[in-house]
Amino acid sequence: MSTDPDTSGLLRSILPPKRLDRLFDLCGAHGWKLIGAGAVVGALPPVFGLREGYMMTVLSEMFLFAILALSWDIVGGQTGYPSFGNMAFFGIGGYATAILVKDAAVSFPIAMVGAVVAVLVFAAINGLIVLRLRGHYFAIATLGILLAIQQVTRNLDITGGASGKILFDVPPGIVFYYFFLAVLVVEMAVVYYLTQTRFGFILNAIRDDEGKATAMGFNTTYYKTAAWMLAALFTGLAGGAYGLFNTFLDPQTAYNGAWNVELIAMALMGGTGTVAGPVIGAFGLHTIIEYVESSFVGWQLVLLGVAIIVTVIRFPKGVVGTLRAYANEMDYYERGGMAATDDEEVTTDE
Amino acid sequence: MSNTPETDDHAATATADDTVLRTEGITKRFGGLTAVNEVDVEVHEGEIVGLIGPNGAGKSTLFNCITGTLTADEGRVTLQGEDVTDWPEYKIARAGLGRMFQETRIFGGMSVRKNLLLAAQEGGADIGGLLRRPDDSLMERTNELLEYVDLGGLADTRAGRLSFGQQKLIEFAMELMAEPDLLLMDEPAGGINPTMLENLIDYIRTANDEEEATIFLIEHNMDFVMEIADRIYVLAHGERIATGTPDEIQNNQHVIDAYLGRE
Amino acid sequence: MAIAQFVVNGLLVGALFAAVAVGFALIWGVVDIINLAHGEMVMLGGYTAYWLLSIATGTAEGSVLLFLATIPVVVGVLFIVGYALQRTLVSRVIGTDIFLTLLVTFGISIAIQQLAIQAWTANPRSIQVAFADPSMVVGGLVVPKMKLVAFAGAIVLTGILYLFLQRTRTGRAIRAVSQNPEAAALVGIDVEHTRAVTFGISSAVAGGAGAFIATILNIQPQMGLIYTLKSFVIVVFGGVGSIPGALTGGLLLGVVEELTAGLVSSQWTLAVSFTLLIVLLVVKPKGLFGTGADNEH
Amino acid sequence: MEEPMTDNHNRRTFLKVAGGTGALGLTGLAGCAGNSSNGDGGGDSGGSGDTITLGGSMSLTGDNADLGRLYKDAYQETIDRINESGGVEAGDGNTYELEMVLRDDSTDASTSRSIYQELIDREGIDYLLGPYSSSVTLPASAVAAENEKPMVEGGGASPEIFSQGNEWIFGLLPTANKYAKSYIDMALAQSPTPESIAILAEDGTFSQSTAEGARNKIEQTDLELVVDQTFPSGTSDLSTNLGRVRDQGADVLLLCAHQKHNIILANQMESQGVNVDAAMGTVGSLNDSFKGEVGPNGDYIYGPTSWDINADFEDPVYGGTQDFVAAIEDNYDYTPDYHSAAGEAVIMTFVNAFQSVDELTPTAVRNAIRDSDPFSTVYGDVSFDDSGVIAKNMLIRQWQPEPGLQTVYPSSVAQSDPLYPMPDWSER
Repeated sequence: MSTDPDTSGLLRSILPPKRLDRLFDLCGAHGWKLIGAGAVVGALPPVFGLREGYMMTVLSEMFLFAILALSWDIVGGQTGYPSFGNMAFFGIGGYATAILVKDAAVSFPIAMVGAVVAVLVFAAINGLIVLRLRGHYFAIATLGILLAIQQVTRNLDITGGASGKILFDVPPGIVFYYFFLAVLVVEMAVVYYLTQTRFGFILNAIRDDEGKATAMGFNTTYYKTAAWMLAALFTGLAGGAYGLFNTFLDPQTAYNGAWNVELIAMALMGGTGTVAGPVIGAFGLHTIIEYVESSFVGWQLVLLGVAIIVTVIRFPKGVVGTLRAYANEMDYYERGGMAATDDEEVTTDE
Repeated sequence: MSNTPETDDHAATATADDTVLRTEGITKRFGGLTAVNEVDVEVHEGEIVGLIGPNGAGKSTLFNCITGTLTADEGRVTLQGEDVTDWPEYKIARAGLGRMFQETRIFGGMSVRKNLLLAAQEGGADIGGLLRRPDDSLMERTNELLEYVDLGGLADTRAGRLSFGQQKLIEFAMELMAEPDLLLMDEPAGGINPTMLENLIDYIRTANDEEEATIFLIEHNMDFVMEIADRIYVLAHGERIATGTPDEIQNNQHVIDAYLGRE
Repeated sequence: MAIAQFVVNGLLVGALFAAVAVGFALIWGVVDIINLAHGEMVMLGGYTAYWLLSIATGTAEGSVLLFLATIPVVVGVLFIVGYALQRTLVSRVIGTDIFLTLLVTFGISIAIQQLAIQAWTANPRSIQVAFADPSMVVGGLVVPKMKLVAFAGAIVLTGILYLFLQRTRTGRAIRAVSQNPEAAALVGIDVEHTRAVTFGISSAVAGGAGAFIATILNIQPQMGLIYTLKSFVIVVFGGVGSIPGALTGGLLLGVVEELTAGLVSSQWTLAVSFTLLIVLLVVKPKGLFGTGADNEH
Repeated sequence: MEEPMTDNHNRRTFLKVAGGTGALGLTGLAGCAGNSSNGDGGGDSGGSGDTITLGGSMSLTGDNADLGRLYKDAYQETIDRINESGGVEAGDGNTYELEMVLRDDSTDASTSRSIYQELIDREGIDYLLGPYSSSVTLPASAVAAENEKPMVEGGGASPEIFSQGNEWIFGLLPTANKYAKSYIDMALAQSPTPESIAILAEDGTFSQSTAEGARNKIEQTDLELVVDQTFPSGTSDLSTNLGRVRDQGADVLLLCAHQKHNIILANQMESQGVNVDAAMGTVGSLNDSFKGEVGPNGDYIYGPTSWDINADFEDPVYGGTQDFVAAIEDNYDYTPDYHSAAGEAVIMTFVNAFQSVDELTPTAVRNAIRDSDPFSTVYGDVSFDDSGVIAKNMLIRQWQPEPGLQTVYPSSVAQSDPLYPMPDWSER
């Protein structure tokens, strides 16, 4: 299930695995500089006059989706617990901010703090329930909680019921552009750093074999919950800002079912368990969906479905994972081939 | 006590101080089936102890009761003098119990080096340790260990790409990294070729001799276990039917009967 | 009396939930896949019956017999759809990560749903079955005749599926694969084919239920998700792979929903269903009739 | 007939390329006579020169593109006709040609907001045409208020838009809370006079507003509210709720929901043996596709509409309603509906205000719209209440076995009398 043999011949001549491998090493060695450069490039468009309008919104939403996909990946990709209910964090963050700004008349920054607290409390309770489950059960339980929260939101007065919340007097678009960018950069830095620490190793260990991790002395519940809260934190921040960005929040928008799938698809297509993958996936898929929606109205969701199927069947490792596998295809034999006396059992995938 | 003809002979030979592991009357039932019935074992510091018995004798179940993977219905487990019977699995492991699995379990999605770094106990569970990047001395130690098991070139390879035998060596190196007070090994000789088996025996011996590692292992390969073990326990139908040195076990009528299938 | 009426209403729709859920339970048990596109099979079944009647009569109306005559065709068409889906797409992810199997069926679900919107628009449709006197009163309880027919149809579909698994050679092969695919392969069972047949008959029964749903409620391209989720609740309740469990679970879910609607308020029905799902997962992860849902891996 | 609030779309409608489709100016469409001078426009035409530019965002692509087109065509046709006949003679003594800048928001609220901000900042546009759908109109109306520019809209009917104390927004659609008013008035005018009413409402924004309006209306009458139930949008079975309606013996039934639930209603009323004297669905009950799905079960069911294509109101540009219908049919090859008529009235509201102000400023125009006496358009008489909503009630139409869909209330425009009470199912 790695690279497609038909295209790899061409690829091989343009970009041999060796060179790509060196490129990966280079990126790995200069991760901090890359994130810094990304932040600078992201901050530039408004400086050069892009302050509002269509492109501004598109870019803001790209950052937003990258946050959502990367947050999903902390638990789904790094820790191996694929959630189908991450939009619950988004919605709770959004509603908490909206209620604080509109009904309690607090300022935007303070409301965001309130939203973060609300999301973390929710994530802790939610995590207590779902993180005991594995596989199918975990996936569907998270979806069930998302839908239950959506129904509850519809029926409460404080959330404005099905009518939702309208938010006037919101900050201008540029504030949200920089807010989403800043959250994304911070999140990338945090995830990148964590992948190099013992904490990050433990998350990966839980993904690969939770039983073994426990047998090695790790209280996996503790680490899973920490990852879960971290994902909730960033998703909730994004949701909190989005309500104001959009000036309107109802249960349909706040717990958007299509986004819930899109953010998973973005992480998958970019490459789960990596820092760059979900971000690349978010930028790429969002651009494609934008294009399809303007050129072939009504077909964007057909495309999304087909794209998911094709990715899962042909490139389950996503862009980054597939390229990395390609770059590393020879290294096992080169580095340790002589030690591999019984290597007929080489497992190529988990 | 058990209805076996054996009486506890080791209690006399060992002082209480050097007992690493002691189980007393461990019993585990699955539905109507008693998988382990009132089993007592003791492992002393620096010993290599074997656990043998026919398929379905309850060897792995006993291991699982010791590690806390399963909770025993009756009986107590003591590790380094501390009663760990009701502790969760991770806490028992943290108290100094290491375990290698029959099917070999390492973290296939991570590099070989990360597998080893993970096993190091220095990092601990405190926030500071969790959020620090591994320091140079730790990196050096992983390099040494990989060189030691002859897998130095594979440090940055994804562990899942390694052969079964190599994975077994990595799992062993992880335990050397962790330096547990007691290492449980479930069929270390299973599924690897003769050359590698030789190497493995060497490594285990060396660890035992030089690092004074204490090892409790399940094994089907009789040559292997007779060669390496100081003492052996024999289980059949969930009960301990014999204990003694390899020579004593080889000549024990109960053991021979059990392996031949006589009730 | 009111409560009795709610219970009757609940049983009448619950049988349809059950007929949808049995296939879901079967696929989960035999192929170890959560088929998130299962609700789309219900939808396709409804549309197949709708178009068959439209072709036959010019409008989507007809007598009970004419409608029932479409059911074998619906079942046949959906069998082929299910069989083909497993053979062409789902089989490629069996044995990989659970997450990938979930995603591939989710992708199928979205694609089918959106193609249906493109083909048939998002407008809701329904099949009109003509009765001289559409409702009857039994002991003070109102029982719509078509609902009774649909109830009977759902029970019959479920029963046929059960008998098929118990009595036929293919049924035994399916059960063998569900228990141990490797062993089944060793005794000469074509595992791939058997899995595809399982997908086929599960889809066929769901499609048949969909046809009945088109007569008593309505059908829409986006209707699938809610049936998939209800199936999940039912299977978690009844146990993976258990047909009696799914039947009981379906009837019970119908009754719980109608009692909530009747005694509390209908706005809380979905919230109650989803909460029930979460509670069940936490306290009874293997189902009340649990036959082998494994919580680990 | 689409619901004017897109709360039901199950995914976010994505943004899309705006720009290009926008600056249509007066470069006419095929079929319009070619008086297209000054079509290069844009720019600072707000208060000076001989052109007034009206600007807005609209759903020109995406899920609601078909509806957005109805507004766009009606705007364009009306502006073209006005310019052909010499333009607008404003109250300041000058004659102006009209120009339109309409950009695509694909029913996305944040895109729409930035379009309006840009039209005001960059294009210097002072007079704003509202977008389509309530959830887009709401944020857009906030932009209008912040910049103190009048906005007239024919695409958002949520009462929320007009309950914010915003003095710069005017809406031509009766708001959701008015949807049930005419129906209740109609029912009370029948004999035997109904005594009880049942409300079943979907838990969506628009339906809840409709239900709330109905409850307020009922309080002012002698009707007893015997059933008042909300159900989730995802529900596909109303039998328990209909059982309540039957058991409580309600005379009049009001379903605040969309087409899907109207279909269930029509079918389950029959199968549950619910015999009320009148039943109305608020959205989607007058569509041909509704009637096609339910067949004779849909007979006698009522639905509200803000405009009747068969009416004949005078209009200074077209002459009368039928002339407008003919113009749209001839030039655009489709039959206009209430969206089109409301679009025409949006332009006429501005024209009427331009004609009555002494100087052409946004504030003066806003005041003129607010204080205007009723004036006639193809859409009917237009004037606004204090909150900015058109002073207009819904018309009630009914599916009658023969000859079909008929306007039955108010009697001044009725094509025939309502068939009331509707016959019991056993007698059909």
